[in-house]
Amino acid sequence: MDKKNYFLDEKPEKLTYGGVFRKIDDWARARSLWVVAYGTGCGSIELRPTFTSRFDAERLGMRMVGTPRQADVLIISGYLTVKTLKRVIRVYEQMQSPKYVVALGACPINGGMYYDSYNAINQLDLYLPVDVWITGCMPRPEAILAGFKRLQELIDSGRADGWKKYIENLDWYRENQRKIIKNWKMPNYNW
Amino acid sequence: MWSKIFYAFLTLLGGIAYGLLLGGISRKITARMQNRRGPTVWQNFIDLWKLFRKKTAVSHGVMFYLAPMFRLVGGAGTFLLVPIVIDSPYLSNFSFGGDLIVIMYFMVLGCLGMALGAAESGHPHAPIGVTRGLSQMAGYELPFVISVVVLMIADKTATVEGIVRAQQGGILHWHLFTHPFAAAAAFISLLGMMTSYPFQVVLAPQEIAVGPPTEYSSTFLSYMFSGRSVFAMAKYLLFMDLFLGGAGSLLEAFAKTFLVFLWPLFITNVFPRFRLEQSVRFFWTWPTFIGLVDLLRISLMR
Amino acid sequence: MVNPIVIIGITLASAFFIGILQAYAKVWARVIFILTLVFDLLASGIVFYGFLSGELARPISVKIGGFPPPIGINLLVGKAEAAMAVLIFSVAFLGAIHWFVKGLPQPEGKAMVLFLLLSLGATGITFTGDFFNLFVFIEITSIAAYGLVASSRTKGALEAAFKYMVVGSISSTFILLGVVFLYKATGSLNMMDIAGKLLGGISSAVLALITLLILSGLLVELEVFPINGWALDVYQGADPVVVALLAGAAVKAFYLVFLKTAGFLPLSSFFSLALIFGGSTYLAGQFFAWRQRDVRRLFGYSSVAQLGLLILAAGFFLNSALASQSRLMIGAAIVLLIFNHSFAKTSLFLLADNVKGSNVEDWAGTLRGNPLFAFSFTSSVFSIAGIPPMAGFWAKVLLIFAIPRQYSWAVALILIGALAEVVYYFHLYRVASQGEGKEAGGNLFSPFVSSLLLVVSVPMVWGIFSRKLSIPLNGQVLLLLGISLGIYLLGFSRPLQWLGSLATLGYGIYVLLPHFKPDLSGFFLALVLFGGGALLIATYPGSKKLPSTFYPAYLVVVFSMAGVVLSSTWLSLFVFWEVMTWSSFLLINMGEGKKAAWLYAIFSAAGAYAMLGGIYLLPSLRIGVGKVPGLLPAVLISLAFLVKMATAPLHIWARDAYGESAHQFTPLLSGIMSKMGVFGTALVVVYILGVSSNPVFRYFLGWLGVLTAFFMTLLAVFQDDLKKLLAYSSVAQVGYILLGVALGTPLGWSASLYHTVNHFFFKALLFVAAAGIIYRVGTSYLPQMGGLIRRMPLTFFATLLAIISLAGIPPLSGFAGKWLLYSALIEKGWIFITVVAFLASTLAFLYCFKILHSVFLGQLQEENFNVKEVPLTVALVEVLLLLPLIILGAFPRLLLDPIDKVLSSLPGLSPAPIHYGRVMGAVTKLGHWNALFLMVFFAGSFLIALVFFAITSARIRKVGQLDVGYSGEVPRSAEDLHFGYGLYEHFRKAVGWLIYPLVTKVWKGIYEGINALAEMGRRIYTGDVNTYAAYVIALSIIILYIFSGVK
Amino acid sequence: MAFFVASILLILIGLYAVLVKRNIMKIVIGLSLMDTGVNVLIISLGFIRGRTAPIVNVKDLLVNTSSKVVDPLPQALVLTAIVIGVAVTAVALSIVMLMYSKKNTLEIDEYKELKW
Amino acid sequence: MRKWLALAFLILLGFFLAKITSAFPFGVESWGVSKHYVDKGIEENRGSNLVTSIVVNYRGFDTLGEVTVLFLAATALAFLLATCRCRRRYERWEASLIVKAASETLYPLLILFGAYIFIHGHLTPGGGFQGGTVIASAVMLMLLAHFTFHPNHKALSTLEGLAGMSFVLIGFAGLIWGGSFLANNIIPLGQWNRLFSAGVIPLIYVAVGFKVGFELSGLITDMMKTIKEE
Repeated sequence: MDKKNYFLDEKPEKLTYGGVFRKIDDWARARSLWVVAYGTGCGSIELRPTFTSRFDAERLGMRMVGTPRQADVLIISGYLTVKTLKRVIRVYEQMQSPKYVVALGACPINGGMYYDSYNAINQLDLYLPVDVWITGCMPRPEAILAGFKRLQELIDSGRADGWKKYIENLDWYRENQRKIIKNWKMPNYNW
Repeated sequence: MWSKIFYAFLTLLGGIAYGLLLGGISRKITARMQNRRGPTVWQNFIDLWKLFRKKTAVSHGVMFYLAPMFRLVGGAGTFLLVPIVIDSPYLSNFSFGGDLIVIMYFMVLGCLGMALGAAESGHPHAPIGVTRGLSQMAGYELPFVISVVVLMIADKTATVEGIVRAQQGGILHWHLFTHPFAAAAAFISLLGMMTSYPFQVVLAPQEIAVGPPTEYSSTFLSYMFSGRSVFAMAKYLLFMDLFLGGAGSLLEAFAKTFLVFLWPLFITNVFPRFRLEQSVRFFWTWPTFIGLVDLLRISLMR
Repeated sequence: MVNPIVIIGITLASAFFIGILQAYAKVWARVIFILTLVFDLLASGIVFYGFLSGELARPISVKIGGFPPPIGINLLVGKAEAAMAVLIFSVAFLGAIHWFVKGLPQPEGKAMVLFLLLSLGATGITFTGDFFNLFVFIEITSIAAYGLVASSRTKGALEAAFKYMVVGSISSTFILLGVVFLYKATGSLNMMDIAGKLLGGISSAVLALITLLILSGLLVELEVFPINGWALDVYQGADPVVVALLAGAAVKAFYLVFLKTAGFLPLSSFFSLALIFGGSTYLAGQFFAWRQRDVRRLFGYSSVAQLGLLILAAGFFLNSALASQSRLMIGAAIVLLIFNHSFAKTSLFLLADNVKGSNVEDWAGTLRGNPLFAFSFTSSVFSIAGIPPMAGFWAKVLLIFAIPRQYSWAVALILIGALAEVVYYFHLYRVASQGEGKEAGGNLFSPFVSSLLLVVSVPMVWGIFSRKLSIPLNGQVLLLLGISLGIYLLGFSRPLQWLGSLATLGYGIYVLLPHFKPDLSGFFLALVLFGGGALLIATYPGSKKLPSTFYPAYLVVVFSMAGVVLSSTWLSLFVFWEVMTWSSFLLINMGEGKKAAWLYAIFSAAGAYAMLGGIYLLPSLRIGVGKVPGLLPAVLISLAFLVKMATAPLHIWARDAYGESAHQFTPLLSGIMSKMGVFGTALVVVYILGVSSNPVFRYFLGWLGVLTAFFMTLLAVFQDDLKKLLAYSSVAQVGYILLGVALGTPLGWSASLYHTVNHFFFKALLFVAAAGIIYRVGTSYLPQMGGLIRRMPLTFFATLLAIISLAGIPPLSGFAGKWLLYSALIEKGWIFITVVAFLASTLAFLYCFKILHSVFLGQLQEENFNVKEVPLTVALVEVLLLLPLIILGAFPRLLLDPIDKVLSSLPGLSPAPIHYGRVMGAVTKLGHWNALFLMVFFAGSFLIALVFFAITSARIRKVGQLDVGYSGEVPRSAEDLHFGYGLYEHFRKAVGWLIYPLVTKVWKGIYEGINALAEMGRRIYTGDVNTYAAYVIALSIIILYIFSGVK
Repeated sequence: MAFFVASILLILIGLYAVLVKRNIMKIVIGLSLMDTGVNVLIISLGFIRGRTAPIVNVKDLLVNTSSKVVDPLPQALVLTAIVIGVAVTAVALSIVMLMYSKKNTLEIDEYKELKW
Repeated sequence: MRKWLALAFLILLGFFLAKITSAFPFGVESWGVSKHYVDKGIEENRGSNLVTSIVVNYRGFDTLGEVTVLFLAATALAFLLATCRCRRRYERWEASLIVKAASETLYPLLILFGAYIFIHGHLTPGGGFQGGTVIASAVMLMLLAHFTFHPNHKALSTLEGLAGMSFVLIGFAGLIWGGSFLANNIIPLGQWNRLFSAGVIPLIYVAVGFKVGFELSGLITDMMKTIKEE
């Protein structure tokens, strides 16, 4: 049976970044960060206070959305296993550009306390372009808010361009991803 | 003619803007009630611009592609069919295009378009949301229709202008006061129309993402966004015209729509959520009975 | 001219001769046997022809022994007797042929003798003019029958013969006693002589008793309830050939004698006797058959019922208080009934001989692949059930219209019985026509010939009786119906049939062109012919799977609808109505429905018979304004139309009939045929009810309409089968139309008429599209479809527009109807109805979305990957039907103006009070609506938004169907992602109690209640000889007591 | 008069057998009795007191016959009726024989296969 | 219960029958058409036996039917018993010599007597039916007395058929030469109270006699011979 049109099997084209409205665009993007509500690790427990009354991330223009299609920010909240990585990649690729990745805690940076696990990955930016790293195990909501402030600054100044790098170096990223994900049972391009 | 169209376009933009602003205000008020600072009241404008200027988008097919346009045009059409300021050559917009019956059916066009687009996305949440929305619509339509019929029979007209005219001459001539039960029924059904709590299960962000527009992104979503805000404005205006005596000036319109806007807002923040069958049952009992009081009164008085 | 005595003499001689020959030359015995029958048939035919041609004006009286009548015995042969002889010998001939092919029972010579003598006895009964001679011939018939019945190789034959013999002996004892007493009382045995002596009527109680003694003996032979147990046993137990001869010929001879006896012995209480016994037998037979599972016994019940009807008719026929004109009509009805029943029953019993097994279930599939069998069975069943064009139909109509008004209860009784008949016959028909094709026996010559006789007689009967009843049937339509039947001859090639049908329809349009006038019938005629033509185009694909009767039946439906709308009298409307109903029944039966066609038949028949009753009550048959006493005729007549519209409590047939009829036919059924109900209701409202009078009834009709709309919409929401969903939707929409008609205001009517046409466009489009989809996908189960927009973009677009129109959303055409209707409702002030109507139309959005989503949107299922766009003809029709939706959406006046003309042609109505302004569009007292503006505005702003979007939008990638945000998972199959099952399950939790199948259960309860009563009732046939004999005695005592006046 | 009573009684006795007896043979006998009763009744209906048989074999009877003989017609009828009775009985007996040969019983309860 | 109900029915029926018969006083003169038979019978038929005149001529058609009924009964019986697997349940004993001898003696006499009766049917009481019955009783006697006695069935039925046909043919002769079926004017009527008188009446009665005789004989034979010996 012809399953061809189940998935799009076409490499995404490179995007240019600029235009007349660039300044306004960046300003607006920085102040309207929609976060995909997808907890990948233990750190997602810290996101709840961040977004509710106590720390109120909404005042920065952030909000949780339930679908990657509408989200701007992907938060990697803690350790990533190989199994999770696969899902994370798919979620990331389903988000619409411009999009940003924020990595929480030690685990995405170097594996953290799971550095020698057979299953946890040690270095996230081999697989996805990370715009902001927030250290700590786990980082407190204050730290997370600080991280988002940093992300806003980066966007405002046009330096948060992980999404562009990802498309440009897609082959490299894929190679790394495929190295660690042995059973690559998903479409080549999830866009 | 052309100037009328131009003015209508301006009014539309104003309507969208006011709708977005009201959305922002509602977010602010909600945040305040939850003891937060909340976003700025302009947050919706920022979001709209961001979405509008996103770099990429996905499409699932023709209907998916066209749906936001349906939504926007449906919303805008409804908005423009409702006179804002009565007797004003421009601010009554296109109300010559049809009476209340036309408006009530035109309202559906946008929803239908969006529902179809959402359904074509192939995401299971979309039809879930759509069917919930339609079911809820069947729920709130009953009290709403009762009150609308009451007004039409009482005023012997089906045009919005006629209904507004019937309410002139002081605050006590408003249908809110002359037909309190019908008004109560209609205002309860407004809660359902606005999908505010406790009738919010249609969108249910926590379970089915955001319901129908799950797969929509970027520019598509921005169209939907503006469509939704203008649609909300249309409903506020309609309620204003039907129950609050219409508006004699733009300022009055602002004020009265704001009043209408406040009603669901206050309800939404203090209630939990009904399940769908509960909400349909609710609409078909309490507001219906309340509305029936006036309906009976009208039919006996005739 | 043949002397009737020769017939009897030759037959007797050859019976004796066969008795000799059988021992020496069997073949010659057979030859003599057949030759005798042929001779008899010819001779009686010649006599009958003599009467027909007028050569013989008065009955022939043949003296025997050379003495004039009171002294000697004479034969008295009139027209009726001659006809009866022809009938007897033709049935005997057919039976004999069947017997020969099947194989005669051994020893065959004796069987032939008995057979010959049985038919001779029946003839003798008919011919004789002497009471004692009558007794002798009755005995000849009876003994031959005992022998033949007992000799049957079937189970229970002996037992049946014994019961027959015991009861028959008692009966003949009564007759003998009566005859002898009669001789003693009058001094004569000759019928004419006695009649002359009793000219002034029977006055003495003794003579009355004697007459009743003879009559009760004859009533036993006539299988009157409850003394017909023996007859049923015989029908069930004996050889079908014998039964055919008995039921088809012998009993009819007894009936003639009964008629003659009652005529010669004029008893004042005969009328009530005939009515009571005829009526009870008729009803009992018809209803007891419901529970009958043995087919032959079922036919037996039917025969008994027919005899009951004949006895009832005899009561009226002999009632001298009636006008001679109506007595003549009843006489004609009796002739037709006898003719019809004899050949039909012969055919049916002989067919039963071809089926292995005796239960109804054993007949399953016998009609499939056996065209001869199917033809014989269908025409026989249609004949007996009184379905046009068969003769039985005219029999019923004649009988009913001849009965004077003060006996309208008898009419009701006849109609109820006829309905009951439809119930069980069409149950059998349904079983036989569906299921696996099955070999039936090939011995079909005789049944075929006898049913052919029935069919061949049709034109003659129509010619005679439509004139007799002064029903001006539209000749052009009749001609077209004839041509339509001719399409059957092209059955070898489906494309040719298709083209031929198209040509015929074109010719029909050409012929009926002068009738396209701006009045109600012209309006509906245009709908019927053009609509039918358009839909005919789309029937082509898949028609190979249909039987070759499809196209003829289709055309007959179309042209009979033309006949309905062109009728100038109620009765001709009824005739065409019946033709339409039953031809559409055939079409529905071609689908794979289990019960659909049956239910349709029952409900349609109920409606039609109610209508007939209503027409009977009307003072004038003309369709026109007149004074109508009371509400009853209007209620009865509109019942038929309400059934066709499937209005609320009468709707339960509609789902399956629409859903399971042949896909090619459903568009016509929904789009046009249901509108015939609208047409009829319109006629009733205008001409019988009056648009401004009877407000309460019209209000009631309005509620019916709106409740239909509401509940059917709700049912549609939870329906998972595409065609059934559309069926409910269709019924609901017709409910709105009914509501408009019930309003009786110009605005309401223009809403209705507008919606009538518009509903045709979109619903026909939907059904055509559904047919195309089902043809391609192979299922009509919604959850198994989905995503077909990727394969059928055109169909999706067409369906989308149709749905928008259906939902009544501006700017497409559907809104106009809604707007007019609501304006009319508010103008009229039917507040509560308005509310429900609004709610119902809101609910309609639910199923509208369901159709679009489940079929076209969502995920394309794997099994539908290779589906193609619908066939070209279907697509063509889709486009054809699509255009009006858009055009009317912008310019509703294109339709509203003609409707205004139609309205001004109707008494009591005027053009709708709408005036058209340039800016405001259509303006009524209440509100306004500018269709063109909305269309332009919508289209314009949509285009602007689209262009703007296209310019400013982000870079759009078209992704695959499984590329959805799915929590990071990769969906494995389309099925996982498709939301098809239980689409409105949550809504069902809220309103499920509203769709509790109350009506279905009530109907079912009624059906089962009647079944239970029938079951209880038929227990009186205990199968015990003692009991049967006791019934006979008890009944004769009752007869003697009640009808003689002896205290 | 006694003939009338007797013949009616005969008919009724025959009928009683038909109505009550559970044995096929007895029912047939009942039918026969009934026939006989009818025949007697017919004959007695034709009887005229003090007349002779309608056989005109003496000169005396040749004139004014109708005042000297009984009514001959009932006798003629009875002749026919008797023969018919015989014929029916013969057929009945053959049916009974067949029935008996099939089921080996004459009880009527065994012959109720066809009902309802 | 059933009995009482039946009795009640019968009493009611008896009441009605009595009601009818009570209208016809017993033994009182009341002439109908038979007055014609009695008064004109001799003149028209020359047969002394008025009953015979009626049976064979005035109501000859009835008699034809009657003959047919008998024929029918015989045929039906033969037809039915042809398939009977009837068995004898008891032992049958050979008749004694006396019975055998007596029956053999009586047999021709009885046949002769029967013939006598039907030949004189128009003169004396009796006729074709009575004579035929006597003949049949002769056959029956033989059948009862002798196991081995077996009338020729084929011949019986042939003769019977021929007799029946001759009845019909006489009828047709009447139709052809006499103007009506069974008319009694095709041969001279003869003198009153003579053997050769009354036209076709004796001819028909002879035919009837043969027919009835052979018929009943055949009937009895059929019945007796169907029962298979164990």
